[in-house]
Amino acid sequence: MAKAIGAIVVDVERCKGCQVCRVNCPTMTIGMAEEVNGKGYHYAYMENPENCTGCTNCAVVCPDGVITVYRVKQ
Amino acid sequence: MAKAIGAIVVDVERCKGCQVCRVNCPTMTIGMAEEVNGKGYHYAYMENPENCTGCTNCAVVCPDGVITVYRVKQ
Amino acid sequence: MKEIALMKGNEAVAEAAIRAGVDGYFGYPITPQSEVMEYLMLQRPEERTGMVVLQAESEVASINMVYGAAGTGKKVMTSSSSPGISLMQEGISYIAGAELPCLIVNVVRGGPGLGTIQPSQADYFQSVKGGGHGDYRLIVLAPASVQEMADFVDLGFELAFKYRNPAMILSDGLIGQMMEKVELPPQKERVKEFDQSWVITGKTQDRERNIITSLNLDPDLQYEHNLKLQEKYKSMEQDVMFEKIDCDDADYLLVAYGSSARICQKTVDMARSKGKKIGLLRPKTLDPFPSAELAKMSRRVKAMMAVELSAGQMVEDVRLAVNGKVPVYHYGMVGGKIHSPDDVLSEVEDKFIGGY
Amino acid sequence: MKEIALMKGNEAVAEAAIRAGVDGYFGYPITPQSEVMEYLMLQRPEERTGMVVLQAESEVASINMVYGAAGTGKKVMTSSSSPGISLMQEGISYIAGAELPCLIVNVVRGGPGLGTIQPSQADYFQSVKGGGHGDYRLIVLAPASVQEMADFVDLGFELAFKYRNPAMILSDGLIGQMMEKVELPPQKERVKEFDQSWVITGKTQDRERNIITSLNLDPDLQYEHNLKLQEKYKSMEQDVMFEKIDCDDADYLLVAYGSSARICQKTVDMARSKGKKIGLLRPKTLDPFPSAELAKMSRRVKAMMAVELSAGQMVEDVRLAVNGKVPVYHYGMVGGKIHSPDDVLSEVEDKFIGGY
Amino acid sequence: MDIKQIIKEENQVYRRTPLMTEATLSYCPGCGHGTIHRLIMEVVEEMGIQSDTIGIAPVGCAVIAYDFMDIDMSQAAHGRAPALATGIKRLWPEKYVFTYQGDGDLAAIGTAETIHACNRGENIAIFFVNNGIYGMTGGQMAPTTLEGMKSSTSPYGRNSETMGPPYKITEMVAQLPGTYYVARHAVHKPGPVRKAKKAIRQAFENQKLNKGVSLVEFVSNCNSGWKMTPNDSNIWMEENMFKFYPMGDIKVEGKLVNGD
Amino acid sequence: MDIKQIIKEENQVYRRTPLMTEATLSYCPGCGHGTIHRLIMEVVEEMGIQSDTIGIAPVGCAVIAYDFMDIDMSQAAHGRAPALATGIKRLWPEKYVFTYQGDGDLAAIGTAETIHACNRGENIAIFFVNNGIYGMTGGQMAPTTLEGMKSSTSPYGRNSETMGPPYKITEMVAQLPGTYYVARHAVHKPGPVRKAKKAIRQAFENQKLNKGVSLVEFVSNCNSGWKMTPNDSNIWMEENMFKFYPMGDIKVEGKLVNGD
Amino acid sequence: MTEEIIIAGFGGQGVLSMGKILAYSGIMQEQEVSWMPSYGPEMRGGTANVTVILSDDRVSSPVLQSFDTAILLNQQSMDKFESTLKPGGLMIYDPNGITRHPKRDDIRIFQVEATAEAARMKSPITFNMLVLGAYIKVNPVVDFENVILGLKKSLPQRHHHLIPKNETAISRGMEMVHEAKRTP
Amino acid sequence: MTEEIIIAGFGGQGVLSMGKILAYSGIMQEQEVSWMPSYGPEMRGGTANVTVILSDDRVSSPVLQSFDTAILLNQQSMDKFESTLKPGGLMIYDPNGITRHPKRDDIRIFQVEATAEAARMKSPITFNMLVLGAYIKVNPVVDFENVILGLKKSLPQRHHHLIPKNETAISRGMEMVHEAKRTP
Ligand SMILES: Cc1ncc(C[n+]2csc(CCOP(=O)(O)OP(=O)(O)O)c2C)c(N)n1
Ligand SMILES: Cc1ncc(C[n+]2csc(CCOP(=O)(O)OP(=O)(O)O)c2C)c(N)n1
Ligand code: SF4
Ligand code: SF4
Ligand code: SF4
Ligand code: SF4
Repeated sequence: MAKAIGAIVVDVERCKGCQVCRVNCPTMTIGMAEEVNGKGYHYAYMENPENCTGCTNCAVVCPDGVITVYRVKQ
Repeated sequence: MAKAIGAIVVDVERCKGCQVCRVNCPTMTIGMAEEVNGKGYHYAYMENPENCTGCTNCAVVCPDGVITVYRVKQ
Repeated sequence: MKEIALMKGNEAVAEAAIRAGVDGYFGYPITPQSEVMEYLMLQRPEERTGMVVLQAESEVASINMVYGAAGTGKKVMTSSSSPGISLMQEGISYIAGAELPCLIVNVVRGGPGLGTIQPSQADYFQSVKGGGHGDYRLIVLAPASVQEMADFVDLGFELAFKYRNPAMILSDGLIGQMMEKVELPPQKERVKEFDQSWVITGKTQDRERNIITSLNLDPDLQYEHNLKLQEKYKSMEQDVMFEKIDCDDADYLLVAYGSSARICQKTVDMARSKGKKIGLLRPKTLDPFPSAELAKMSRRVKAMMAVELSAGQMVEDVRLAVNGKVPVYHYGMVGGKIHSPDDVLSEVEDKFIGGY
Repeated sequence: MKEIALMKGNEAVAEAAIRAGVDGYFGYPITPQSEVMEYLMLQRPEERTGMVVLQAESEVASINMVYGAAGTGKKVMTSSSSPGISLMQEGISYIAGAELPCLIVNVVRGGPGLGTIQPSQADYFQSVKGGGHGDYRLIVLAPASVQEMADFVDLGFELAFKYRNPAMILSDGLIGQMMEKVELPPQKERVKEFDQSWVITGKTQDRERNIITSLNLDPDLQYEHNLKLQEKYKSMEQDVMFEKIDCDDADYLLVAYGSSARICQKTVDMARSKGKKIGLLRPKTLDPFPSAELAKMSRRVKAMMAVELSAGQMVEDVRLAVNGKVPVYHYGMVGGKIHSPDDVLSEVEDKFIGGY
Repeated sequence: MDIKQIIKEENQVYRRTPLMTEATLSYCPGCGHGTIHRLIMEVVEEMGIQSDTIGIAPVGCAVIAYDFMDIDMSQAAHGRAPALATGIKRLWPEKYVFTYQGDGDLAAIGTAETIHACNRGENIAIFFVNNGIYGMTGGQMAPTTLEGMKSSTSPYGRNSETMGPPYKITEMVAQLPGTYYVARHAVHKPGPVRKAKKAIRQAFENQKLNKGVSLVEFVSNCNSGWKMTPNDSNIWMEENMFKFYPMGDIKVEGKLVNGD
Repeated sequence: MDIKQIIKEENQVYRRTPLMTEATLSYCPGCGHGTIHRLIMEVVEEMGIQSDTIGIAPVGCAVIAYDFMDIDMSQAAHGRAPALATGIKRLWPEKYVFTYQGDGDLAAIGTAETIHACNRGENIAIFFVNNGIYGMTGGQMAPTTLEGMKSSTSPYGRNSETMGPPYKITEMVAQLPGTYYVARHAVHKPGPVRKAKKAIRQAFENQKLNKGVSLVEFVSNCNSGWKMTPNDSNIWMEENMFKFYPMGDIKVEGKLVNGD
Repeated sequence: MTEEIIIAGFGGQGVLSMGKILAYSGIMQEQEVSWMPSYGPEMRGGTANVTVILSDDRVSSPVLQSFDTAILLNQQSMDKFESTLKPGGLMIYDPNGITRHPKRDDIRIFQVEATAEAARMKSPITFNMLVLGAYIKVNPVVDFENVILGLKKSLPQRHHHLIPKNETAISRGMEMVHEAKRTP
Repeated sequence: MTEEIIIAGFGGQGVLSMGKILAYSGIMQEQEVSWMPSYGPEMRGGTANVTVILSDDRVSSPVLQSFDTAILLNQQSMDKFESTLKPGGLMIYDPNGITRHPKRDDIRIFQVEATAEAARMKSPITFNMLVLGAYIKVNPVVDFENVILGLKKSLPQRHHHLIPKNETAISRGMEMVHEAKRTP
């Protein structure tokens, strides 16, 4: 099991649940929440946080720019 | 001296004296009249009628389509 | 048997066009009227009647496609909304100048500029005073229901051909987007015979060539041409159309067309139920305008109020008709907002107060 | 020292533009106003003042170049003639909606359509009632001499910036093509400082970003915006301008602008020399229109006559101003023909006959 | 031989086609517009299609082409001839429809209509007279004006830096799948005239195939705008215009002609 | 490692550029418009040119782009953005000026303005979002709609015979001497996004050289118009749109890139 | 008889088509009808509403400021339209997602738990039919049979297989609707 | 003093520039002036005319129906404008190419053989200056010196070397002009 060196923060209220980040995450970190946000969207979240490498792929493809990415330098 | 086998008729009143026919006649048949027509143009005429071969070159380039060409079949 | 449907105004225009035997529609998408072309495309009109429907590259192109095609004597039309209609002004002036029949549908939205897509009646001036250059006039029809959206297609063509003049249906987003019950007209055949006195379908031996043009380099000819146009415009007055609602005993008169007329109709009901003698005159033709009728009414009523979704456009024609005989007020909303029957009622009570 | 020149009206516009410190001219050739751009190009304005002059691919492009450039706070203008101005109607509506200052010169020719290139005043409605869509208004100036063609350039920009509204010089082929003595204004510096409250010159740290738009998807905002526009238009009335010639003791009044006013001036002289008390009111601004002054005059004169090179357009505004107080006649020529002072005189004698 | 014996009905080898009307052409002396008009009418005559031909006159010097061609015609708004032609041809697919347009008309204000009619592959003929200038309005710069060439709006010569370089719209539309035949010709000399006529014929014949637009460009003179005598303008044209606008077929039977 | 230890200011490797405003984007979920907006703003941020940048918003879904980009902007009339940009850039040659346009805007109604701005070589950047449809007005056919593709005005699929084939305006303007840089990109995956951003940067950098138009086309999705989920639309796009609109540089430093 | 109805909710809830079925039902019983939607891009992901009028006489204004019935399907709609009901008017709403319940005591208020029921039925698309059923139960302006006829008319042929399902949902809605308990 | 003049002839005869020089001459002596040409494509190879007004007061209408002076340089102009002269007015014309001479007896009529003289001088471009000379001789509304000043003003710098030649032509025209013999 991978050791997380990255993490994302999703601006939940701005997420539109389009899932573009999810399919573009190379480590399958992202899942969609069961619950909906204020606009009725199932928002993205780190389903498998341990996988995240902080590669920023999800953030750069997010059309709404709602993902912030962190990575620890090793 | 050439023997005329062709001839042209210029519709004098419609001729605009542009001289395009004159320079395109391969046999230098055409000259421009001293006199002017009703619109004030020095019209084209057969200056050297004996040269005309009836090749129609003058007529096809005349922008105002004022030349009729005749040629005797030999 | 009557054919009844529930349709949007825009769809009614499209269905009526097919049934009127229209030969060609050329248009470009714009809200709130894109349903016209969408409905047509869905109907495969080339199979239903052989009608041609083409999406042009712009409104400038569509009106000029109409201009070209109208010269052949066929029934052709376009539709658009305010900004698109502005782009057509040069073409419309040409078509009027060349005296060609055609139909232009304007489903007005709020302006100026890109504005809003909500309903408005602020293109009245453009339609009846000539948004294009020169002294021309259109035939302008103002439908107040989905039924009239359908009916005025045929009527528009009839008048357009009668006068060889472009006709316009001046509607708005409200009438275009709402659905109502509509009785559909029967299918007409597309016309196969053309009046060879003016159409360009190819010069045959038995006639002189025909020319469609709005140009006269000789100002004397252009002058004559304009005089002829003015006479024609005058003669169009015989086809003025309007509806009078509760006018017979009215002390006060509302004047409104299209969606505003619908709203005022309710205001009249409300006022009457309060015992106030209000009537409504609804022009169905804005050009020709029912000036004579208004002049007549001005001898009987105490005041008039023009109600329109604009800052005050038709009101000028009401004032010109009345010529100072009675006060003429204006009430209107601007920029895509719509007045409710209650809004109009309180304005009526405010302005016509002296009467009650 | 006064700088005097003999110039065509079109050239005067161009020279005045350079001297007014105009930053950009965008245009497309059309008779009878092509001299404007030709004169500019010949003057190498990029060397004289740094002014940019660009021949666009069409009138649609020119008005939109003006729209873009006007948003930066610079002084920009275009010129054209009737068909070209019709093509600009969408752009003009946008510019008005976005509240941008700019100058549009229309050297009117006879319409409708391609019409003729001879002078006409049949674009009055288009200019003052809005040829484009929506409830907007232009500032419309009507020069009656080559001097005013020059003077109104600067005046037009002054008013355009005062109200952040497009201004139009409504001239015609007669004023554009004739030469007269003109006193040229001194050279103004091109403006280097811009009102950062609205211009788009790049968002700096010390201010919020600026946005130029005519769009409000929210109808409430568009409503507010329109109300604001209407208030602005009302406030423009303070800048109404007109000239009164022989009005003090006049029994009858001619109302005419631009070239028609010049013609009427001679008619007044001719009538006066026959002992007839005719006066002339010449609007210099058509929008705002001198309605208040006409209303005032209507209490004193016996009748009025609007004289214009059209089938009757400005006459409606005269009638609206007078509101039935006195008869208002119309006399005009259509389609590019020009009435002579004698023509007007005989019409005056015919219509005002009761008075003499 | 005596001239009187030559000038006889039976010896006539060339006469103006009766499809040109009696009206005197409004063009300046030596202007190529007249020749192009006549060639089009000769083709219509030879094909016997007068009763099925509809022409569109532009805004430009040829604005009253309908006064000279004895066929049904419509005048168009500036630049919009391809839109008019589209409207007509769509409703009358069996007719021959052509536009006649100048360079200002076709390549400036009418760019969108030209390109989209070509892209849609309207089954029409476009005759495009490129004289490098706006003739009608008094010699202003056109999109096709050569670099350095003087006009009334480029009085010091066209400066490509500020005014853009000349625009070869013909080569551009040839790239579109909707064009079937694209060629460039001239009418200043007998040889070119004869070739130009063949191209016009081709453009009409192609309409029977229903395969898209046929566009023939004519590089022509505008002696008034260029301020030259007709013959000087033709020489200048050969030496300058032809270099930038080379003669010949550009696309034939829907295929681009490569090389030269 | 504990997430809390990762999520710290100093470890931040990606955040939305502050040049994107706080306003929620008006685009549908998964629409590429948002990504393209953000990339443009990232470039403006990185180049530090906010105070010298002027953008033009089109008529189309991006009509209120000015609500999202924290720069001075003007909204344009439909199709006329290149004309507005010309007007601005001519008067402010030292500023960075860009247009943002959809395919209906740029390649239908705006064809003439696009081509002539490109031909004149205006020193501007044009960002062209090709989603094969009119998004804003409800999914009508665009000039770029693929053959057979359904839209609300081609409900049975685009028929090239009657509606014309899809129009590759980008390749066309690349032929004009006035374009300096022309490229086609996409933003549906991280790799393409990074390339697309480089192209945007290039387009801005080029304005320093004063050598003409830089046009970057983005082939993008319109899941609402196409009636697909965002990810399905991206797959459909790769499989269909990219075939007809291939990715990559088309013209670099004023020279056409040949081959593929 | 004239019945003036506003139906409002989220874009995806089938508000417009519910209004359309209602209008068609009116036509089936020879009434005059009008259906006036909110339209435009502000609807994208936002709210949608439609005014439906059923009348025995010609319909005058399609634009209204006050209504006989309000069918409200989210909080925004509740906030916007509660006050527009005429005194004595009828409100029907789905309590799902509603945090601020109606306050007026001069109207009749009914609830239908359509969201929950649609989820239970695993058929989210029948949501609006549940609501429609609730309405025609409380106010039978249109007969059940005419609603079914209206439904048929408004569905394209290829969707006619869905009619039984919708019919069931309408009936279910008629059963479920109940007067709202007043919170004092 | 107000002098209203029509000058008319062929396009190439320098009608417009003659009018312009006249107008400039008026300015040189502090007068108000107007110059109103016919314009447009109908001029191509056709006729041209210009109305010039010189006045001590503001010029009112630039468009006139009758004139104090008519300078007519071809037959068409003669046909068109003879009748527009005010009684007592002045006509100057070049008899070259004129087949129908003026008939009116309530005006003063002068001739100047300018075409012939210009040909003699081998200087066709001075044609209009000969005519101008004739006019200012018969009606000295503008002084000779002011005409020369006007000429300078209206010619671009690069053509100033032509001024002496033009001056000579004006003087020659002044000498040549003579009253027309009436044909009874
Ligand atoms: C909308 C509009 N803009 C401008 C004009 C003026 N105009 C008439 S002809 C013309 C250009 C003619 O040039 P071209 O098309 O090259 O034809 P040519 O005269 O050279 O044969 C222009 C700009 C017009 N009539 N309408
Ligand atoms: C003159 C004019 N015509 C039509 C419209 C309507 N309209 C708005 S956006 C649009 C097309 C949008 O499509 P596109 O440019 O491809 O951008 P997208 O919405 O797909 O991003 C149209 C036709 C308009 N506003 N103005
Ligand atoms: S080419 Fe024709 S018009 Fe020209 S000179 Fe010869 S005959 Fe006359
Ligand atoms: S027919 Fe031939 S030879 Fe005779 S004049 Fe004409 S060009 Fe010359
Ligand atoms: S202006 Fe030029 S194009 Fe026009 S007729 Fe004269 S020479 Fe021909
Ligand atoms: S309609 Fe299409 S282009 Fe517009 S925002 Fe939605 S997905 Fe994007």
